[in-house]
Amino acid sequence: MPLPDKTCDMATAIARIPDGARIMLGGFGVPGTPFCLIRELVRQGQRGLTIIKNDANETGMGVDWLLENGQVARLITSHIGLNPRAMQMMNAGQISVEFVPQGILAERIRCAGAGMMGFVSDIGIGTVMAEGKPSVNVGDRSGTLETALGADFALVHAARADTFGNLRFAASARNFNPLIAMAATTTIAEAETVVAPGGIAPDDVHTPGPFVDQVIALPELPEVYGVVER
Amino acid sequence: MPLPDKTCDMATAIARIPDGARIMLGGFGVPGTPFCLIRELVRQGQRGLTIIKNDANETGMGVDWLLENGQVARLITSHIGLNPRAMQMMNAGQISVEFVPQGILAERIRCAGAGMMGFVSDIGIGTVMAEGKPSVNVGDRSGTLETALGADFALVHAARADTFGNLRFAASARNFNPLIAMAATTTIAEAETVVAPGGIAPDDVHTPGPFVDQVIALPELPEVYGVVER
Amino acid sequence: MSLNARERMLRRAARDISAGMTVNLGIGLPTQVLKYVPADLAVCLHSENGIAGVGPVRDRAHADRNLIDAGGAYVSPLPGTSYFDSAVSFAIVRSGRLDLTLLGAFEVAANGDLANWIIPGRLTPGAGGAIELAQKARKVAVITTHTDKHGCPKIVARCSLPLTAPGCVQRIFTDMAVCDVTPDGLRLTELAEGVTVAQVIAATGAPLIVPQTPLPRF
Amino acid sequence: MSLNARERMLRRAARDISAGMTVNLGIGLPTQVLKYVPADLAVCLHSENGIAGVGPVRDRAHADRNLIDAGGAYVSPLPGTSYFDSAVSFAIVRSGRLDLTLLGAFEVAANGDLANWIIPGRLTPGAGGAIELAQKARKVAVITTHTDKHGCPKIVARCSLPLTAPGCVQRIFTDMAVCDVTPDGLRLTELAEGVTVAQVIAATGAPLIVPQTPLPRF
Repeated sequence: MPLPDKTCDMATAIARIPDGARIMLGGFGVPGTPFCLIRELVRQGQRGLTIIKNDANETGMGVDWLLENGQVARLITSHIGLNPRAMQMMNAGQISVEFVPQGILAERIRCAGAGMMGFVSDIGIGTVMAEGKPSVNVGDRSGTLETALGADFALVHAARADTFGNLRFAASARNFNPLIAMAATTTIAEAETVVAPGGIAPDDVHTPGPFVDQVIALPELPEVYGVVER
Repeated sequence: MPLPDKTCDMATAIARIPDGARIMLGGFGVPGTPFCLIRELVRQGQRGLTIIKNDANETGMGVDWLLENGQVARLITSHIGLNPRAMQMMNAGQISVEFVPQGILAERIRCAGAGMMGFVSDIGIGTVMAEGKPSVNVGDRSGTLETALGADFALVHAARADTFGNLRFAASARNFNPLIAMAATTTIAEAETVVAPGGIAPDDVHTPGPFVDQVIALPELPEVYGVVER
Repeated sequence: MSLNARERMLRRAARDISAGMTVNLGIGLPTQVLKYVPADLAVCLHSENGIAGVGPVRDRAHADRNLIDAGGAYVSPLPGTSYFDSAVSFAIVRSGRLDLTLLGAFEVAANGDLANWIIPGRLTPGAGGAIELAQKARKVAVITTHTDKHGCPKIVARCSLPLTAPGCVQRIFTDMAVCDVTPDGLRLTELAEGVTVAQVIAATGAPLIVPQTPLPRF
Repeated sequence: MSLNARERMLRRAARDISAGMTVNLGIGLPTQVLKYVPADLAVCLHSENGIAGVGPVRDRAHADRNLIDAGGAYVSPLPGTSYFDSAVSFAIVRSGRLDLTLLGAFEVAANGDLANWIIPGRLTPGAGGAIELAQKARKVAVITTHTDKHGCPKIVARCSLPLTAPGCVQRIFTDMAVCDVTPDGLRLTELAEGVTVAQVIAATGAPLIVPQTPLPRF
């Protein structure tokens, strides 16, 4: 029994994204950011997007391309401090930004990916981060309700994929990628290397194939994936 | 900067467990069950234990040894159908049993391991499984509150460990092991092979060392770890 | 149930497994369906103990002691198989990544209610993963003999046993018929060779909607 | 702050890192503490983007493009390093597996309140992982200059900025002193070489409990 082949070309996969879509992007800084998929999204020009990503990258990279091109309506993120354009657009009211503590962002995404509705935590109690969130009693303790955060599409960057969609990530490029792969209706993975099934040993898979819908083999990596010269 | 060495002998590690402890055990059927650690727990004879495990193993194996020896007060599990003694002791009131749907058991354990208080899901609504659980509204939907399930000790079976406590599991022996490793105050891992740090590549670690407190190298594996002849 | 009727039921159920699906097969009859799935069909079998891409069952002599499916059978990997922990495994189920689950039943009701995990006072083994499979697979089908060994209907108007999940079943495969749960009630959709509509009605414990047009045979 | 005072502060903070710990060091001064941790001390450095066992920083020429710490520095693996996703990374933090975090501060209050992530109207970058580190590490220590560049105290009676976490800080290392948050208030515990108690009191924006016994010097 062969496993399904999910390889796809990039333009076709990204063309399924409509205006107004909620899109999750992998990456913490440069590592793990799906720059090629983002570049294709810029080329196609879908607008009014909600972008869910740990950070807003830096000037001239990834999320910044989408911001510059006016495609982003809303950003759900933990930190935008390295992207002056994101800070300016937020302050000017050109995009709305929802800040979520990093680990809570990760869990809210995973929560959707695990098919749950929300979770209760004590993170942020006594700070502005918990303001306005419903309170839930668990035993004799009180926590705040954090809601599951899903998306229409997840754009993932993998070091290695097989054609069924099993993924491996490299070093700190793993970050949010396995979580967003679980949490979207459609998960599109770009991979530096795509191998036949069997090319990743069963114990070595980071993201199992059932979570992945399309697999796209990257040609030679553009420079933006390289070491940042600051 | 070397990483801490957590190797320990089995008797010392298990001797830290007091009467009345809450203990999580890895394993789904035979694969991943820490039989040697359980056997040492039987030898030392701690009593009044709460055991949290996917299943109750079969006659003459693992949890059954603890039941036979009268060490178990309470069992939190998803299925005990292959252990007649567990069913008898439950029906005779000799142990109390809390049944939890398998995936909810996994998530309640992970929830504790992730330092959260509980989560909201719709699993079991309209069945006896949801009876008595508090209801929580998330947006315009209503779910049931599932509470985090932690433990004092987790006994884990790994295929391979390094001395810092990084763990690898083999095939379907992974099951609950990575989850319970996160969820206990003290995590004790038995491993078929223990290697020096560096013996497991950083991308290949299933359970990161910070979750593991003691690492115990197993001598030759007893027959109970083998293929079951039914 | 003749061997022939059983085989036809299994073969019919197998036809609902199509290319690209991720599928979970319950213990017993559901697993038997595999024999009738074409060997070249691209399908991913999920096992709730943490496998995607479950391969053929192995005999004891060739078994890997670390590789069982959720029913305890020693299975094998395929090219592309992956292993994962139990939380990830049920994340696949609950997040809707399971296209189909085929389950056994003690009772299945005309409204799609399923009871397949507990017979109070007689069998209380715990639900394992049944509740989440039944509630969260995109499509839930039951495969069962039409009546139990005493000849009593397994398809009923209302379940008398505690439910696994309410209203979850969309299709029922039996040795006599295929029935679909619809908003209007249980509809007889296909008939096994040599079985009459009257026989199905007599063996069913719930009202059946019977189309006026000739029914396909399997 | 003289280079000498800065070095003594860093060296003193390093002494609170002991064998067997899992530690997270914030960006800036906290990371500098590493230079003063003995090379043979068995410690696991955690980085919230998904690393346990962070190794030395690499220059650009030898950097691995896929391996940065949470501050964006190119780092290296050690024997025993592991990589994991962001949910696992914060599970380590929230479940109490982090023995110590050393953080920077805009303001730290006598009751342990910490403000280090937002200056409304001026700096609103988002909190990143700061809130969970501050709230959930078993021990939270701040390392900061005793006063800001304008000479104003960074240790205050009450924080004026939005909090990162209330009551989280247990110890404060500065170029002038070590102070501990106690149920009775902020206690002066150690003095830097050449600094007087009166100077510390003058540079501190909150009441200090000063023991009658001679204070250790660092």
